[in-house]
Amino acid sequence: MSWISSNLWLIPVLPLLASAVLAVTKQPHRRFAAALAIGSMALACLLSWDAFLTTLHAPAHGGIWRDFHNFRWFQMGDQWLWLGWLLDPLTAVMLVMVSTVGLLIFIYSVGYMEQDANFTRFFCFLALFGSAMLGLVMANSLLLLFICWELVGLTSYLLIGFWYHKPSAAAAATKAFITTRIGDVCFFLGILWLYGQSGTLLFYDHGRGCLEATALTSMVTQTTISGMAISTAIGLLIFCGAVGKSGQVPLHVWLPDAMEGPTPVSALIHAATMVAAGVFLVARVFPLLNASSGGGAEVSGALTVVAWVGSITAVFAACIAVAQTDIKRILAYSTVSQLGYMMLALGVGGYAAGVFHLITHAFFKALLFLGAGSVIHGCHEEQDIRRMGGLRKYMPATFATYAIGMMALAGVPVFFSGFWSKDDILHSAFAWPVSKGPFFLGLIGAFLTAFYMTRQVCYVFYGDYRSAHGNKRQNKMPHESPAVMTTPLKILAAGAILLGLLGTPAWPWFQDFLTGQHATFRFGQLFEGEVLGLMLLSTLMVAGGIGLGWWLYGLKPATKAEAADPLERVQPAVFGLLREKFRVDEIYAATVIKGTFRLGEICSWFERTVCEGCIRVVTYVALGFSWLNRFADEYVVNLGFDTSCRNLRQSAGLLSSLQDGQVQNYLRVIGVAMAILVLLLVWGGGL
Amino acid sequence: MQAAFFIIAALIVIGGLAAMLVRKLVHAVLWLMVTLASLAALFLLLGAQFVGFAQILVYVGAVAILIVFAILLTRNSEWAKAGRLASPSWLVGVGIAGLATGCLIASILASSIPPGVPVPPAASVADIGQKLMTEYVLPLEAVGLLLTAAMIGAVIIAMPEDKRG
Amino acid sequence: MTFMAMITCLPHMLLLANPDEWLVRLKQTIVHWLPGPWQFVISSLITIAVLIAVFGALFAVATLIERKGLGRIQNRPGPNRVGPYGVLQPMADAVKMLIKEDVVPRAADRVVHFLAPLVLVAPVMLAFSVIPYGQGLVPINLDAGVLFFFAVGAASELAVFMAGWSGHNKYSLLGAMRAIAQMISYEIPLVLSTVTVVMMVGSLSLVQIVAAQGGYWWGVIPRWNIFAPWGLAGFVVFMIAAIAESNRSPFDLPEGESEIIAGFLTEYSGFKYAVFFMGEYFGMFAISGLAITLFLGGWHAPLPYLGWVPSFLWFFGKLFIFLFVFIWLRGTLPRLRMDQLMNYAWKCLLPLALINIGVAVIWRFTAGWPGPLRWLVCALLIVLAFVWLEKTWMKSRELKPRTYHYAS
Amino acid sequence: MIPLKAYLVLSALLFGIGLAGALSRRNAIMVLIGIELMLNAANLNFIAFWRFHPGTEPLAGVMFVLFSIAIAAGEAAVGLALIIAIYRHYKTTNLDRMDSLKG
Repeated sequence: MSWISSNLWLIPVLPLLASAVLAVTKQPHRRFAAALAIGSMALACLLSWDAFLTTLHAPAHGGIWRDFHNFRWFQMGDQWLWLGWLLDPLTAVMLVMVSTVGLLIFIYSVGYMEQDANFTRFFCFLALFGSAMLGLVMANSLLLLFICWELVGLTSYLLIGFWYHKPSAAAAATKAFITTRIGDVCFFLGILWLYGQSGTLLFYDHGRGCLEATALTSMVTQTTISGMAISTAIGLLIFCGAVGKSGQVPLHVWLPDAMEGPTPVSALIHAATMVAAGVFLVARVFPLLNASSGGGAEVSGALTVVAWVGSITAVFAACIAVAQTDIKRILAYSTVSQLGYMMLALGVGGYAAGVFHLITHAFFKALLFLGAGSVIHGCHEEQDIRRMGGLRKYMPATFATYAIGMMALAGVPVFFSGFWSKDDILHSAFAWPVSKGPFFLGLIGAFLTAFYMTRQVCYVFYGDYRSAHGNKRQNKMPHESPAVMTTPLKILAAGAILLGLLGTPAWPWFQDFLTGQHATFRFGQLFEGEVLGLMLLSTLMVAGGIGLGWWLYGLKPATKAEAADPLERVQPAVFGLLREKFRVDEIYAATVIKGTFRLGEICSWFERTVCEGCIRVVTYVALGFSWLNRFADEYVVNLGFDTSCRNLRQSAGLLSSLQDGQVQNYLRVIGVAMAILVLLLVWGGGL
Repeated sequence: MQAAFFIIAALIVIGGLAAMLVRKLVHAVLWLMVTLASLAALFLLLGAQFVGFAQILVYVGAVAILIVFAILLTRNSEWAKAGRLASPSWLVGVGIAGLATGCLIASILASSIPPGVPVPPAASVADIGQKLMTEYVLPLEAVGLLLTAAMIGAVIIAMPEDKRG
Repeated sequence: MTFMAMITCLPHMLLLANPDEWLVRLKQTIVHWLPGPWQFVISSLITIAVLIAVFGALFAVATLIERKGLGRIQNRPGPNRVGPYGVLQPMADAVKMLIKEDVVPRAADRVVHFLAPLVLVAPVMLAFSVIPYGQGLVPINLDAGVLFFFAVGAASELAVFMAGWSGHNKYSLLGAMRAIAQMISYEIPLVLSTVTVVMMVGSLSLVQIVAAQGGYWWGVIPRWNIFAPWGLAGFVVFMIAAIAESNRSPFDLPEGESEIIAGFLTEYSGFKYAVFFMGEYFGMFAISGLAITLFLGGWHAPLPYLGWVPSFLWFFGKLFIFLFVFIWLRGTLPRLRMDQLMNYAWKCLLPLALINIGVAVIWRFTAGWPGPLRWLVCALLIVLAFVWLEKTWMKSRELKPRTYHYAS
Repeated sequence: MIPLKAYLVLSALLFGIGLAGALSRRNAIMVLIGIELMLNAANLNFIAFWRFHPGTEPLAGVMFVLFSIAIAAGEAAVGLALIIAIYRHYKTTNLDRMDSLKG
């Protein structure tokens, strides 16, 4: 029982307080706002590291170390609703990741949002997001998690629509909110069902929690429709929430549009932390999903679904990313694809691999987004990669860090964290007993990732600056961003490289930390089983992707912004389909949205004819009554009333002479009354 | 004990009478303070230490100063030199007061209250604090609210009208 | 116990027992000889006599120190004619005051004019009766000592009013009104900063408040209230309010010689003036004594191995330091303007005192935290809240450069 | 030992004095002073009864007086503010000249 684990609540509360103060701060207090938000986040970060170190030094005797504090929130009937917080390795690494990446992005935002009029509001929202996200990862109650879950959804909505005067931003915000809501409804149903089944929403509660053996066995043994175990059904419902939040197919459509928000927001919320919340959720309720009647040997139905959804998303989004031209959209589809990877990892049982990829991805994707932000900033708010080019010369620091991020994402072997985590996932997928499908999909995804990242880097950083050719009049050359923006880039780049060393097959420290084992360094592990073979295979895919990309885009960089893409020349139809994102939005517009509108029209018709008709009848009846009423009032009541009033006024005139305005006369009356009262009491037999 | 009671009682009555009879308002306030301070002494004599101190703190420290300020702010009332001291029908007022007091005293003397226990109930400050925070917490909050309202009300009433906005 | 036994016992009682309590024991010994019914009366009289003697002497010493100290600060010798180095100056002053003519203006209200100095001095002397001067050296151990102190202190406002009003002089009245407004305004932060201590100790008894400050943290830092963040802030508020309450510089507007020719003291001379003077000094001693009791550990020694020094010496030592600070402030700080004075009390001290109470509550509820962290968090809370508040408030009333209409 | 009745008679006398003043003085401030006297007479009653017949609730009398003192202070503040406001308007504190509700 350490100090930090009993005061873990401080971590989300500090940014929450900052946000509350900022909410009532007037706009011009820029430095104050930034200092408060960053200060609170820095404190939260310190505390998070403290929590992490505490977890690190925790006594690991058998199984995962957990420390949780539950408290009662409110009473419903005779039941108390409990909330609580939890400190375990998963929480600890997530806390550290969220607060560290968050802190860096907060600092970066100072530079990026410098010119914005609503600076204070921005930091208020950011701090609120930080608070909710930190609360989410340390929740020991599915309810608290859901509250924070909705709060991050809210801040995501607010921040995507931060520039609400842009119609596209407002539309994107609404889209994000509504799309994720579809998943959240299922999530909430899952929560209710879980509460109904187990009577608690606490994850761990000395054996009584819903993720502990007692509740799980009872849920596994009962079945619902078509023989599905209740735990599987609940798990799938909860997974729906994760699908919405993490932008998995088919609810991925909101995430690329969410890039309308400011770039730090894209980096923080829509790349590193919030979208990973879905993955975190799946990791958190992993015991529930994993529960199957056959014990550990049998693969549960829920996880199979997770694996397939993840692997399809990974390839699907990567395909789309190949044909995009907006720098941030490419990264957004890449995020969707990588989140698919994480889901895939969790689905095939590679719990630790999935979380490891989550952490490394958070770092290098935040790095890429911030780098993209720096590029956009440097190119005067230009987002189309066809109008960039040659930025290597103008923005050396950004280029270097961006290249590191790109190589980490692509999975360039040995030195970059993405390689190790992706390899770990492929390894888990290979070992999955059900099917090899996800494994091959993962390999294709790896190839595509390497390809589109190479394409993007070639477009942005190689060749000549194309915007200057297109527009001579505005001949502004790109420039490097200020230090407040590049410093976080450098720190993140270091993270993107170094983090990989924590989870190599030779020294799987991270994976063992999460699963509560003691890691040992053994170089020989690299050569055991199919480890080396898989590594070689994935290296081959990556090399293929990068090589193809370089061959297509790097050797002969495009010289004009309007020039057609090399792929487009080869296969215009396929490329067009990819550029149109497989027309998912259009399909949705034609089916779901149109259907909703139809339903709305039917409801409206019903309302207008049937309901309104009833109301109108009632109105006429009421009108008739009131007319009667008025008649009676005027001719029956008023006449009599007037007469009595006149009489009353006359008598009141007489009485009013008693009210002469002399206060002391009133007092005297009171005095006499008191004397009489006392007399009555004494001689009336009162005493 | 007895001597103390009689001295204090005499001070109270003399102070009260003088407060009501003197011509100068400021002197009336000073006499009032004599009465109230003696009353505080009587409270101490009766074992109600906390009440006695509170009485001095509130009346001598606050109410007296308030009245004095009010007197000085209504300058021409300070010296009641012109005109009569009492209202024209003062005899009626005194008569009524005498009647009321007579009734009270008569009823007190005629009543059959048991003479009472000599041992005073202990009222340590800690007890009072304990009770104020537990049993009497609602009245305490109400009084706090009332005093706040009274303060704001007094400020607004006494503020010159052109400043009230 | 026979007389002889008493005599033989005496040295033992005085010296060998706890040296701290030999004064108490001496009094007990003296009183013990008396017949029963008189014991209480004589015991009280002895206490009163000692109090008057000690504080009277202290008054004389304080005037001398003040005059010498001010002289030192202003680079002049100060009194140096009466006695060696002028040490007999207080005697000379006393004689001068006593034989001066006692002037009473014709229009004055003679009775009130006469009563005012007495009403000022008597309550202050009452206030002396609840302060613990040393271990066991408290004249009356009242349950509600703090309340008693403030209750009797309240009477001084009435005295000031009486003095100002009775002279029938507009400067007197103006000075009195100023003084009363000032005293009322500063009494609020004074009491609020005391409330934090009362809250934390959980008692209104000054003896218990001192007892609660015994002991040492890590064996070195005494457990005085001033070493807690709320105590430090409370002490600052208390001291500022106390200086204002005793009408000392830089809050000495009510007696401003240059503006309202000494305010409510204008119409006083001779012995009455001396009594007023004494009353103000006594007030200063009393409020310093309260500050020492509340925040500076009363008679506790500052370091553990200094415990053998009789406790009342510590108390008076601290009192002398306070005296010095009072004189030092008078010698260095200029007088405030009336509006500044009021703003300072209501917009600066009062919020600080309120914030301080809030932080004291936080301190109370974070008892389980590691000490330095708890200290830092609470101190930061006070400072940040206060700085933020003042910055927001004071922004609109920044002083503009002064313009002179008739001088270039 | 002083009997309870002595305190009650003293309180009644004080009450009577206050009442007489409140009923017959012309000055509004004097009326207020009279009312203060009456209030204090009531307080004395509370304390006397508390001392002699504590009853089941040992501190009720003291509490009553504490609250009564607090309320009396509030009453004095509001009353005096009213008097000052009226004075500003009528230029008098004589009660017999304040006899209309309209300003």
